Amino acid sequence: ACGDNTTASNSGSNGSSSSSDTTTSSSTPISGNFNGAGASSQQAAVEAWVAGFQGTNPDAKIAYDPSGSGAGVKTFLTGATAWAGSDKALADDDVDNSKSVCAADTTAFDIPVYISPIAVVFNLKGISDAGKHINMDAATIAKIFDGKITKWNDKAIADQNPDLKLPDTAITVVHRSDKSGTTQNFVSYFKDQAPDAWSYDLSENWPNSVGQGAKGTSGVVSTVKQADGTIGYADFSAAGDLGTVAVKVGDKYSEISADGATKVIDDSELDSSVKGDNRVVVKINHATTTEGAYPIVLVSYMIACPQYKDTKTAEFVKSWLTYVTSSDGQQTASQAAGSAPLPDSIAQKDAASIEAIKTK
Amino acid sequence: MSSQEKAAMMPAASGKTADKVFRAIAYACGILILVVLAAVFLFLLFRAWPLIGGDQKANSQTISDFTGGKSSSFWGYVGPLLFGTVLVSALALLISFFVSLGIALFISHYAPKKLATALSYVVDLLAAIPSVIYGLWGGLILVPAIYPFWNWIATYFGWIPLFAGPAASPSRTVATVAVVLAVMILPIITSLSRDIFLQAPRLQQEAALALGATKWEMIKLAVLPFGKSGVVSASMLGLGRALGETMAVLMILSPGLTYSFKLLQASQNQTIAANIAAQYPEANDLGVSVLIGTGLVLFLITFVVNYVARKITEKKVA
Amino acid sequence: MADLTQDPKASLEGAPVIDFDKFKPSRSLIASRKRKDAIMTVLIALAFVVACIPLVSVLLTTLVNGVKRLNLNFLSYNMTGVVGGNPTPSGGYGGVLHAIIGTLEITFGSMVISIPIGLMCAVYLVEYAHGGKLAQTITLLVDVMSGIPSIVAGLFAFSMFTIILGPGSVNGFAGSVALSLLMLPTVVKSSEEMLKIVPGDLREASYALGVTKQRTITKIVLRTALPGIVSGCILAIARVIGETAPLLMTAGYIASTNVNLFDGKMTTLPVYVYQEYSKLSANCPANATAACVPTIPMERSWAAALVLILIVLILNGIGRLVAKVFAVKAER
Amino acid sequence: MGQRIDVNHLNIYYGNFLAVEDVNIHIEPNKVTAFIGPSGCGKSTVLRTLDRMHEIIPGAHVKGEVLLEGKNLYDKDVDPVSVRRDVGMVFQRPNPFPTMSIRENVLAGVRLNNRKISKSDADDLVEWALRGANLWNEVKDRLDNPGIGLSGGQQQRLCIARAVAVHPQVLLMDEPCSALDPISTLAVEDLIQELKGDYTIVIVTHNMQQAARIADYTAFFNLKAVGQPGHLEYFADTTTMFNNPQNEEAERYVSGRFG
Amino acid sequence: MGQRIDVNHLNIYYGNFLAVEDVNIHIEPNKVTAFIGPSGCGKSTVLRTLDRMHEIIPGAHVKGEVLLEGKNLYDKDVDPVSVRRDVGMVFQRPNPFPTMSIRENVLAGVRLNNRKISKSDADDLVEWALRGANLWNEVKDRLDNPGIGLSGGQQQRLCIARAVAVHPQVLLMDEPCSALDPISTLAVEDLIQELKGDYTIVIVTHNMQQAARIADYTAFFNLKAVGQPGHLEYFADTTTMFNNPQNEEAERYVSGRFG
Ligand SMILES: Nc1ncnc2c1ncn2[C@@H]1O[C@H](COP(=O)(O)OP(=O)(O)OP(=O)(O)O)[C@@H](O)[C@H]1O
Ligand SMILES: Nc1ncnc2c1ncn2[C@@H]1O[C@H](COP(=O)(O)OP(=O)(O)OP(=O)(O)O)[C@@H](O)[C@H]1O
Ligand SMILES: [Mg+2]
Ligand SMILES: [Mg+2]
Ligand SMILES: O=P([O-])([O-])[O-]
Repeated sequence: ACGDNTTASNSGSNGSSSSSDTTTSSSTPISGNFNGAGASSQQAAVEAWVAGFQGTNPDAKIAYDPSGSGAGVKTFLTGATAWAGSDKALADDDVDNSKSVCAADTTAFDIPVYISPIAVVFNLKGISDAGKHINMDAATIAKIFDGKITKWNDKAIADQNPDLKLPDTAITVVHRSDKSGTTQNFVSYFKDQAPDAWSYDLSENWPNSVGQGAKGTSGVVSTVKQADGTIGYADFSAAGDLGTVAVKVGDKYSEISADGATKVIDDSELDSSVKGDNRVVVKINHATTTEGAYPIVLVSYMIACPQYKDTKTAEFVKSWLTYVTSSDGQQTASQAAGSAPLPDSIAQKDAASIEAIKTK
Repeated sequence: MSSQEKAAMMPAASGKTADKVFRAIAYACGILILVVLAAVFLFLLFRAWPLIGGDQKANSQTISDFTGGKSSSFWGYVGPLLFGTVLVSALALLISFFVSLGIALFISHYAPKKLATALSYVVDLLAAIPSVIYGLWGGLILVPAIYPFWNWIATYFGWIPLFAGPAASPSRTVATVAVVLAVMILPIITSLSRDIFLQAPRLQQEAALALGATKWEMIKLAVLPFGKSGVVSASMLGLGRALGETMAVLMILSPGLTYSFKLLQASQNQTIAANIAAQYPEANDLGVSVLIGTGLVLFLITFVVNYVARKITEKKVA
Repeated sequence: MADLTQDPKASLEGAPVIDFDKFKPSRSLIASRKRKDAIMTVLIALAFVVACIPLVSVLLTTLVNGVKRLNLNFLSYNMTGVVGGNPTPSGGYGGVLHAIIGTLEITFGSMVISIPIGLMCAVYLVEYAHGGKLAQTITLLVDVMSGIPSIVAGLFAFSMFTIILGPGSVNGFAGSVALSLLMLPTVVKSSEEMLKIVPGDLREASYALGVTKQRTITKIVLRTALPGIVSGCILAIARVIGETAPLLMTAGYIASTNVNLFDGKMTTLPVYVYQEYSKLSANCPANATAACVPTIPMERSWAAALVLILIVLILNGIGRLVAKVFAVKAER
Repeated sequence: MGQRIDVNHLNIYYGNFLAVEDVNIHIEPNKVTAFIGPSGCGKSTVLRTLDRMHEIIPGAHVKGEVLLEGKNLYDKDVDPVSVRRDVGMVFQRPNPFPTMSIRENVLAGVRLNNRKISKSDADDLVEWALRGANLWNEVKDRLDNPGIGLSGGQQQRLCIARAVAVHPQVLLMDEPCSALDPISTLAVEDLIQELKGDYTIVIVTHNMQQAARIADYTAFFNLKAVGQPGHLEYFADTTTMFNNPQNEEAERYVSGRFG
Repeated sequence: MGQRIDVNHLNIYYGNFLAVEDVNIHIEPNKVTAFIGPSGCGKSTVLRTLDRMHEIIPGAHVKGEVLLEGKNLYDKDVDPVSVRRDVGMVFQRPNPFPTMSIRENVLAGVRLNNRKISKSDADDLVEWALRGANLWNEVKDRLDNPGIGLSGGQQQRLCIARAVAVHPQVLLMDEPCSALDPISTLAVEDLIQELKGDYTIVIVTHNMQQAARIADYTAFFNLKAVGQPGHLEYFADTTTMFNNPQNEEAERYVSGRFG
């Protein structure tokens, strides 16, 4: 096709919605056009997965619109996409609504596919540019982000960082201005670990008007980069060469790492209260004390149906999710997006749910 | 001679039907303009309907979710947005107005002809630069570059409430956005004003000069009064553009939902257009209705602003 | 004839005696007027210089950042198979082919909608309506319409398509509809101006030859105004080709090339610029080769912005060329 | 081949404004009739009613009748478009179509009316019309050049050629020389003299010498005051008009006190 | 109180185009001098060099000298703004400032020179200038109405009042009556006759009767061909010019063969 970068010889790209291409009917390899939409956090990983998937299924054309989790779920519920990406689990009424999309009265389910540590990034002359970390516990971070701590040399910070010479710079908090799964996952850490310092309800919108808001992860990162004394939060892959905060876990401070994130999830339980079949929803255990675990994590899901009106789509989704959750797929994502591979425990649950997708 | 006569005398196709059809098409296209505007209003109203006719509890839930609990009524949400929209655009207009007039006069009355032609071309080109590019430039280049200036203002003019410090760093503030919007609407106002100044009657300009006026006095006597209504409508066009600008605001401003005039501080105001773009991707169905409701308000506001402006200029001309 | 006017002497009778020295400018006033003139000259020139700083900065920044990645590869590939900061098998880092195609198709779609309608509306206003009530209303509403925010146009197209075609209908054509709403007033206004300056003599000359009104309009009036109409349309296109927000809503984003305007998502250049800006940086794993460029998304963003500006420039050039070809041959 | 025109009790309006009142005039075939009079008296207005060009101005209308060889132009069943094909008109300022070549300009009346015409017929017609307009020798080598590339006088003659190419019976001219230099004026005046063999010619002029030079009959229009309707004050053959007018106003006017 | 003007070897250019060549003329104080000649011969151009209005057109410049009472207007140290204060100008089409009342129009020039004028001084001046321009009786009751509400002839006299209100020594007029009806024309002509007691007057006209009526001296400009520079062909007192010109071209022109 004109200008497609893949070596694959798929021709006449017409980017339509779910496949209606009937030239091949064998179950493997997959071919046709498939669409997904949703969380922008997954975008880099999806790009890698698409490339990896097409390695074995060169005739599958897959498009992902990183329009946002909410938009992704909305579009999925209209039936225009084969799957959705979302930074949070399905809401109960979304599960109900999905009956109209999924075949045979089944309801949609969500499985974790992408785990990424959320970095608390900062820009502070003499510290971040020297490649140093700052240690903080949950309450300190919460107070900073609530505007209670306003100077970098505040006692609360200094006490935890005896080795650092902290300047008397004002702290500028940078947070997301748009509705964001990253925000929700970030503040849920405060709710669990520092409930006294963080009184706000859990929401995807930033709750106070401290500091500055910026659109998207890119907005936060570029804002943090632009001035001295800033602190914000962003997907680890976007942190670049900014300084990152080491978070207190147990008695130690953990630096951010993909492994650390995997460890937290490994130590977390599933939320058994969720409605609907086949769903795998992680209740992140922010209180983990596992050595090296990094507790501020974003878990992002893919949403699919157990049965589709169209077999080809079902075949594709099954094969696609299988690849995505495989260790191969997780490795690819980790390379491309710096994400944390799914722990085996979750991968197995995912596999069970994927197995439930009917392809005949 | 007979052959010419033959040619000339040959009966012409009457073309009466063609005449009627053509007229009808033209008429229909004129009417279509009215239909389109009505359609814009109706479709928006229809999509925003759940706000009025829907479950009020769910509505206030959605809105308090948008505002982080600060407000649960639609007007409590739109109010600050509207305030921010008007504040930012009015500032942008204020900044660019005088500069635009200066450039327009420079092109029409001061620059040598060759330079003026070249400048006109550049101005027209700048008017076509997409707003994402201004957004990129504003967010990545201007924001860090302008901080020392705002800091200076906040230090020395901080006693004026408008410039109350400390200046936010980085300067993702209303002031910075206003500057970017001013740069964006500058070419529009300039190019329209220039056209009008160029049309100022030579006769009156010569009359002024012949009375012994200096060049500036001539401009004051014969050019500015002539161009007044045109300049007003050019400004309104610029204001309209600023009111509706989305991407540049979205990419630069640190938003807030307050009725605040602190231009140099972050998280004070937000505009309707940028708010729609920011919230739209993650909004659920009801959220989309709320956002479309705010869009409807924006539509009505721009409608009123333009309408009033046209009426004013119409009266002046008459 | 004397009775036609009053006796001149009589009119001067009773005229006040004037001491003109009173009105003579003082030396200092002359100097101050000169100073004021000079100051205004400086201020006006200064306004120009001040405005140049940001405008030049915008252009220069785009140019400097954009040329880095602007090459043939960038123009001839889309974004499929682009993973992180890694190069693609073709040796590039992805490109904008799909976005260029999308931009051209969507813009073309909006042209097809708004130019005929706008032109005929202008014909109605100038040739048929003669400033009646309806015409005044239309003129006013066209003016008002030129103030419609682009995001509202986007919401409108989105609402219309979801209401008429059902939810989830995102396609290039919805984008065209949104853009045509923004183009329409510019087309009407500029065509109207152009039709107005076609000298009335030409119409009269044509009528006097026994030509019907429709033929006079199509063959004389429109033909004579053509160069101006073309430049007006180019201006209208330039006005919408850089729209982002309404297209994010209506046409969406896709990494691969979609040539079907009526089905499926379509990326346009401004949306591409914004998407790449949103990515900000790409991940390069620790063991990546030197060919992995973590800053590639921003570089693509600037390059695409430059492409967009170039397209606007080319359009302008085409417009000028067309205007020249159809221009009225010699000065009157 | 010219046709006679009889104007009876013609009142001409612009909207509600009565511009010209009760005109009665009989225009002889194959003669030149000149309209003179002060500015605003309605010369052009009357002229334009003779081929129903008046009514293209919004709100403009007439009462009374204009007979072309006895047939009332303002009858209900008369199509104004066809009237204009029979009565040609030349305007004050030369107005060749700027997008057309000289040749296309001459053929405009034929082509715009969608008449099919073979190339050789067209060539003949162009030559005939341009010869008739005294322009052939000057432009025969550059028929494909744009019409507005010509000088003012040539342009005016081109417009005359364009008007005669549709073969009208009557030719109306509204101050055809007022925008021209003296030499071009003479060329056009000569042409008018020549054309009257074939056409009935009515010409408006503000130049009394010109009227005296070329017209067979002269009509003097006048108006009592600005804002009042104009009227036909005096109509006579040209010699009488300029040497021995039987009307005081006309005498004052032609004696050249104003101008 | 008028001043004399001597023009010596004046060549006038528009960019590189020499529009008028080698003009030498001596204009008497307190007399009316008329410029006549065919269109394009440079009458307006010469007139505009007399108060340095020529140079406001980009690229326009002159060579030679114009002496106002012996002082060269084109000397380096002369400020064109002050020249224009001393030499008033009235244009072909009336051009009152549209945003100003009648009163403000008259005062426009004075206000530039002197910002603090007492109301009574201003009132006197307005009355004096409007009486001088023969307009006082017609407008004295509506001085605060806009100037463009007047009729064409009144507007032209308003412009003359505006020009005389700054009390220039010389008054230049470029076809001041050509856009006016006969009655207004007479009013303006009478006014010119009267003004020459106070000013030196130079008037361009295309109307030879007018020149004959009002001028003391007449200058006939001519040009050999279009695109060639114009020149002063013949200068004489008006009686000679119209009755017994000693120049063949001038004779042909004033005998009214063209016009
Ligand atoms: N389009 C118009 N609308 C309204 N009134 C008009 C229009 N054209 C002419 N008139 C009026 O009709 C009257 C006659 O005008 P007309 O142009 O026929 O005079 P004219 O004798 O041709 O004058 P001129 O010598 O200046 O051409 C005038 O009072 C004029 O104001
Ligand atoms: N602004 C200008 N730029 C260039 N050439 C000009 C300009 N104005 C006049 N000319 C030229 O200068 C010459 C003299 O023109 P000018 O207007 O002085 O003639 P005129 O005698 O006043 O004619 P008219 O009787 O038509 O007013 C002409 O050849 C004309 O084309
Ligand atoms: Mg007339
Ligand atoms: Mg002149
Ligand atoms: O992926 P986000 O929800 O944080 O934009």
